[in-house]
Amino acid sequence: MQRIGVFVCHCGTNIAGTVDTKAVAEALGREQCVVFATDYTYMCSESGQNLIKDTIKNEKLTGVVVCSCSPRMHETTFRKAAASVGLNPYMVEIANIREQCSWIHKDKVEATEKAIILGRAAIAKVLLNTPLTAGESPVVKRALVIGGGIAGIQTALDIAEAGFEVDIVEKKPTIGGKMTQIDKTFPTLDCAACILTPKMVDCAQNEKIKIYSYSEVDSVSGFVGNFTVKIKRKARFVDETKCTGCGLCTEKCPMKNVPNEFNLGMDNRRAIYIPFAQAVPKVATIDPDHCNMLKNGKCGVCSKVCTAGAIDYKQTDTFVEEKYGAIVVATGFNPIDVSKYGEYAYDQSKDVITSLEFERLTNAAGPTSGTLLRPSDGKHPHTIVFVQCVGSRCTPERGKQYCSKICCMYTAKHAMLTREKYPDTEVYVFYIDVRTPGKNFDEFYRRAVEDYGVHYIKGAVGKVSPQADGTLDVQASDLIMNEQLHIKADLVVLAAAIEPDKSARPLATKLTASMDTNDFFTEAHPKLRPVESPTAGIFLSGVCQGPKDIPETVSQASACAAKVIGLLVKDKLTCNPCVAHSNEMMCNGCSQCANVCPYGAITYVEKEFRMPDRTTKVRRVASVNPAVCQGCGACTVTCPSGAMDLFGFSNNQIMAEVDAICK
Amino acid sequence: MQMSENEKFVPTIVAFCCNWCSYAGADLSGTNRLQYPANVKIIRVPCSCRVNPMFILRAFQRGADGVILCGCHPGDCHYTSGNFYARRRMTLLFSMLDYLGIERNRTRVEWVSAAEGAKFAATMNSFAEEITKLGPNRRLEDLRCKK
Amino acid sequence: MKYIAKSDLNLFLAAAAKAMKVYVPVDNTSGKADYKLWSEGTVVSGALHTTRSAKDFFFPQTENLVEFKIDHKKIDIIDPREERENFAIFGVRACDVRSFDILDRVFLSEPVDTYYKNRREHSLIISMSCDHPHETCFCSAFGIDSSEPAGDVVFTTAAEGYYVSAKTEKGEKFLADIGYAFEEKDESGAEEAKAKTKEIMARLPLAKLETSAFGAGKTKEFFNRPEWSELSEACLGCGTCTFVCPTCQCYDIRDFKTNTGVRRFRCWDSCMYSDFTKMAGGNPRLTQKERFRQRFMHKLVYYPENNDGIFGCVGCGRCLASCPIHMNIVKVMKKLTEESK
Amino acid sequence: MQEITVKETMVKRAKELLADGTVTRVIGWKAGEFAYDSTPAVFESAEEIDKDFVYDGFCAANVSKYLVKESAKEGKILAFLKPCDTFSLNQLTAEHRVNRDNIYVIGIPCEGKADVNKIKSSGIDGITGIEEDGDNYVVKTVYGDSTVAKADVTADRCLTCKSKHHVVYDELIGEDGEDNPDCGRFDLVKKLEEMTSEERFEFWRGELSRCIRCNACRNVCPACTCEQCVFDNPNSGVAQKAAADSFEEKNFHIIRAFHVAGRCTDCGECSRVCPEHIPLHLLNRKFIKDIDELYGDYTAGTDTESRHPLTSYTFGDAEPSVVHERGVE
Repeated sequence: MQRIGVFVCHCGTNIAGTVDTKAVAEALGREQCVVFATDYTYMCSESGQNLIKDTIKNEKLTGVVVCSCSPRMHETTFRKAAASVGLNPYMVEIANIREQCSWIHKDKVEATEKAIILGRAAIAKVLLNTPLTAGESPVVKRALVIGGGIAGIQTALDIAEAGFEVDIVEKKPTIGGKMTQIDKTFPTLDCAACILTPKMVDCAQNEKIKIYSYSEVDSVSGFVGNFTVKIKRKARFVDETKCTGCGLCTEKCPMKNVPNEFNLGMDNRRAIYIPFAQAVPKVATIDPDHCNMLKNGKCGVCSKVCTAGAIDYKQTDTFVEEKYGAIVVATGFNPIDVSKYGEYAYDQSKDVITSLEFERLTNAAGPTSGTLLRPSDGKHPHTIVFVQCVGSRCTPERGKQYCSKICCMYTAKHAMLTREKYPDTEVYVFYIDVRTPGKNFDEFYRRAVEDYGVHYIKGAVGKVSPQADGTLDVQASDLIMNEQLHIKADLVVLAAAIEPDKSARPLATKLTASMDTNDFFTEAHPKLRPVESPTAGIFLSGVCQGPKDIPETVSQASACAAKVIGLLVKDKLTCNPCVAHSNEMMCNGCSQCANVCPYGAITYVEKEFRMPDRTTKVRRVASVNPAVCQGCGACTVTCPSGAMDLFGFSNNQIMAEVDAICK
Repeated sequence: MQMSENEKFVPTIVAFCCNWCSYAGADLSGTNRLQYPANVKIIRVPCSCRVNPMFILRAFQRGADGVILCGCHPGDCHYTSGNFYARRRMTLLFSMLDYLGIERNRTRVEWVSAAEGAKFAATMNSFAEEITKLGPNRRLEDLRCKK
Repeated sequence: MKYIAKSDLNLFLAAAAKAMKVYVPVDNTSGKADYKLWSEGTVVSGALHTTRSAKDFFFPQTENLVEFKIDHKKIDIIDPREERENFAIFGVRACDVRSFDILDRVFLSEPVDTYYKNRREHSLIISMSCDHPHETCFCSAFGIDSSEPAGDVVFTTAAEGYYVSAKTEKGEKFLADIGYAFEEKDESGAEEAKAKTKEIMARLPLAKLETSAFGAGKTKEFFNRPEWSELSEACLGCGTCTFVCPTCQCYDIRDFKTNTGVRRFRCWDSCMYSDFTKMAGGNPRLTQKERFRQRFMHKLVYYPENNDGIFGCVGCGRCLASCPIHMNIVKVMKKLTEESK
Repeated sequence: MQEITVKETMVKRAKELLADGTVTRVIGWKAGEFAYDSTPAVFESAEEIDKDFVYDGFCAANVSKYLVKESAKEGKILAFLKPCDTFSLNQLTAEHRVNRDNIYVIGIPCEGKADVNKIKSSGIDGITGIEEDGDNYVVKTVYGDSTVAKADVTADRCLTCKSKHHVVYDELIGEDGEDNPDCGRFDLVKKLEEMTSEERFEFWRGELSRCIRCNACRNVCPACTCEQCVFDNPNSGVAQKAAADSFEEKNFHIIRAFHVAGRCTDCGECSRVCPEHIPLHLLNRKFIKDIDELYGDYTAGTDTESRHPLTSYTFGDAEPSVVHERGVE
């Protein structure tokens, strides 16, 4: 037989003003299993809590109901009080007779009546409560950062700074990401490499940070605080530990005509290469698709010239398995493929390029060593047309529905820099809107227009047609002048929309992290938890969560690091005990619950059961990982057999409340 | 259902509220002293997706005249997708009740955020009014549960 | 002999209805018949059977036994029984009339089931002979003559009307009380009708169904027969056969929590249900085979064993017509006696 | 005489597959007493097959549900599945309720099954035998013979058959059929939707009040394969053995339908087996119709991968208020 104690709070006059608390205590005192009921001015006060504690001890209470303010206010307070005298905190229930009774009703009779009913409901529920103990799981004090762009780098550095081990997994031979390919950064126009490469070097030198370049995440298991990740280290046929990065091999390699991805194929590299001068790690990599030695066993020049003896044609993919407490996703973005937009003639003319290609054309390390020359004939372009929103802000059929956010600003940058270096060049920018929210952004754009005389034209480019004389006829409409334009351009630059890296979707599946329809990772809460994935222990850094410019990316990267550090400093994680659990005897193993679980907390096991007739039967049953489950209850309703139930909000508890209320 | 002394019909109304948005919204309408009828009683659930159709039928069986489910606005669910599932389940359930000839207005779903205290009170007022108009639940009652 | 034209039937029922409530079979929307309270304008169904047998009148599917009123910590016990007034059931077929005897032997033997007794004593059975039996009928196998049903008052069906006779004092009194002016006709017509029915009965496909192999004392012989597995393999474990059966008498007792206390009621149970014999210590009948066997062993062996050799089946054929997978007592009997033939 | 030849092929293949050891058992139908009352049965030898195996216009039972039990046993079982049965099997496979590897499926053609109740309600009874004669059945009875057109006695569920296409099989007998989008299976649902709320209430009260809670509808349903049904589980809070109140009649059928919503393949077994002839499939079809209209056409069992509509969502789903806005009050 249970022994319930009921405590009715006056909250000064907040409750007592409209609710006859004495009457409530008396009425509830007559309920079954209630052995003690009283009212008091302030339940949450020191003495109020003592009253509860003493009664629990003296009356040997098995459950407590506090009729007071919202549980969102003092549930924890009263639970702590109960726990302090040895009553399981989850044997305490709150009846909200302030926010949801005394404060919203004027008639005292009515309000008192309602308070009694709310109290009954709480009693009915507490009678079905079961003592719950929050589970604990250890935290591996090591983080994994997937993606070595500026986002990943910043997050890794901040975590390492706090004294935790961090590993970076980067699928390219070097870290650095997109920012390495950018020439200058808006709105300050300082050189990207100059601000990025020091950070890359820091990563390499920080003994807390381990870089797995030219590697990919193969599989992920485990849960928050306790992930096991298998990392695939692709064979680069060069021993990282021996290679000094002298670069001799990359000069001697006879395979000269391999398109150089770093310069977006606008020049060539060798079959063995170091992506760029400041690469980290500065180690050569052999491109197996082009290396004659690997393809037909002929050549071997690089190994002959390598004094360090780092070349190893026999090298194969290897796998390392590491344990991590937290995983950061920083997979970044790519410009979309613009060749699908035939009207811009990207495939027809070398002089129609993307903005990223433009960056390379203006970069000292680029194919033209920084002088802006037309890819087709190497001449200086005198008229350049920039086209905005190529694939952004489109219908789903045509492209991306979202705004890529960075294009307006980098285009202003391109236009400005062009006019500065080559004043004799006419620059046109076709835009839908110019979006410049951000510190010093609009000023920057205004300078482009006012000081540098860039022609901003609100309108869309209808067609780009390559002409016999090598120029491009740009047909466009000026929406403000309301006229059709024909511009004889030498170069057309397309501000291609950006999209999440293709590796993100399969990665999300491995992490059981949710994604939106655009393949951007969804955050745990759009406003309040923007750098965490709903899947506990998975954090989001940079553009993988949504379009961002560099400053935003860096700030999010640091915010993300802060969250990771907050997790890693803990030795143990106490899990919310109000989680789902499945009754294996009733489970059908139908997988419906796993389908609706947003956290991937439900897995299935083939389990042997001893049947009543002494035979054994192997059945597929669901098992919930309490460390991952967040207790939403979606699974409990999806389960047709009712095998799935939720601690703290069980079917029977909720129905008991319903009964008590409808009585 | 209960009849007050002058035999004016006072419906019994059960409101299931998700802990993160609607229950907080209800608290806020309390903090702002926004009135709504005392015959509306709230049951706190972690998420709108925790509400099983059986709970709603149970409420009617036990004497409720109207049942309303409140959750976070679509897209704002604390658990990211819970209210999306709740939305489909309730749509189908309500449609079925209607199909069986049970007054469709006895059931409702509203999305109320933690900031919408006013909306919560307004919703409860309009719902209570609606149910009072409809009168006692006769078509989904269980005579054994009548006084 | 008393005679009434089919066209006058409603006049008789009207007269009867003055004396007591009269229940008659009435066609429902699904083309089947149920018993309904007769009132002016009610059309009596021509169907051979009602889907649910007449046992409902004495042993309803659910029935309140006692109620506990709980007021906070105070509990009152309330007996829901009220004295029942007399009522008549019209058009009961010979098989169903026999089923009442079978139920009586269970419910009226000590300790007497007062709920059942109460209803039984207030009832008047107006039976009706069959003139158009179905292929599923096999009452004759259990020595029932569908042309001569038992009952308080018997309606013998002829082409144009019914020959009416009272079989019991209760019946005599009833006919006298309602004072309906029947026509007078000589027996011959009745005898003709009976003969005709007997002749059809003999031609029914199940007329020759053999029961001699079964009965008291046959437990050992049949209990462990291998055929049970094959017979029961398709059984869905639903309760259809038991619930349409006029002689099945098993029930469960359950509590229902009302808003004011607890209502203890009984409701039909089925030995085909997996939880039928579930006890604290487990369940002795673990597979459908055992449950299935139980049902037929009860009808064909156990019941006769405890009731002077009378079988627990009346051959009404309801289960043959309604089993979802068409497994039934006839198939069971034939299978179990196949070899011995 | 198409059915006969089909039956012969079935018998032939069954024996061959037993002989070459592909399967150890065969599930099909076994002849009954009156030509219309065949029973699902498992055959283990050619002899048993010769003795009792039958396939005709009255073999209506959907045997897919038996495969839950049968496919868990040692050795492979041969299952003869009608088009509608294949949907059920797929759904069971999707939910891991059957072991597909233990099942050899032969898809068999179905021209629509006869409903003996239709024959009987046409005044014919005392049936001693039924013979096929082209488009007719010749019914022999103790009261003389009579002829009925097959079309007139085809089961209602077959008159609105959604598909004669087999969605899963290892081999087929005869030509595979096609989906029939214009089967008009929602016509009755529409009719009910067009009634007033009161009319609908009266209609369903009339139907559901006849329910005797025999659980035939649940136990025959290939989607109802729960280890323990909530209505049988004393701890579920909703357990009940009989409808002790009109509420429980509705409650049972609403929950039964809801639990299979999105998973019901519309095989129509529930209505076929109801001893009270309650049109239970109209409840399931209401859910199917709503799902099709609100979330896009979806037929459970079409494949074994896709998530059913109640375990998925889109941001722009209809709000529950659509229920209040549409139809007549």
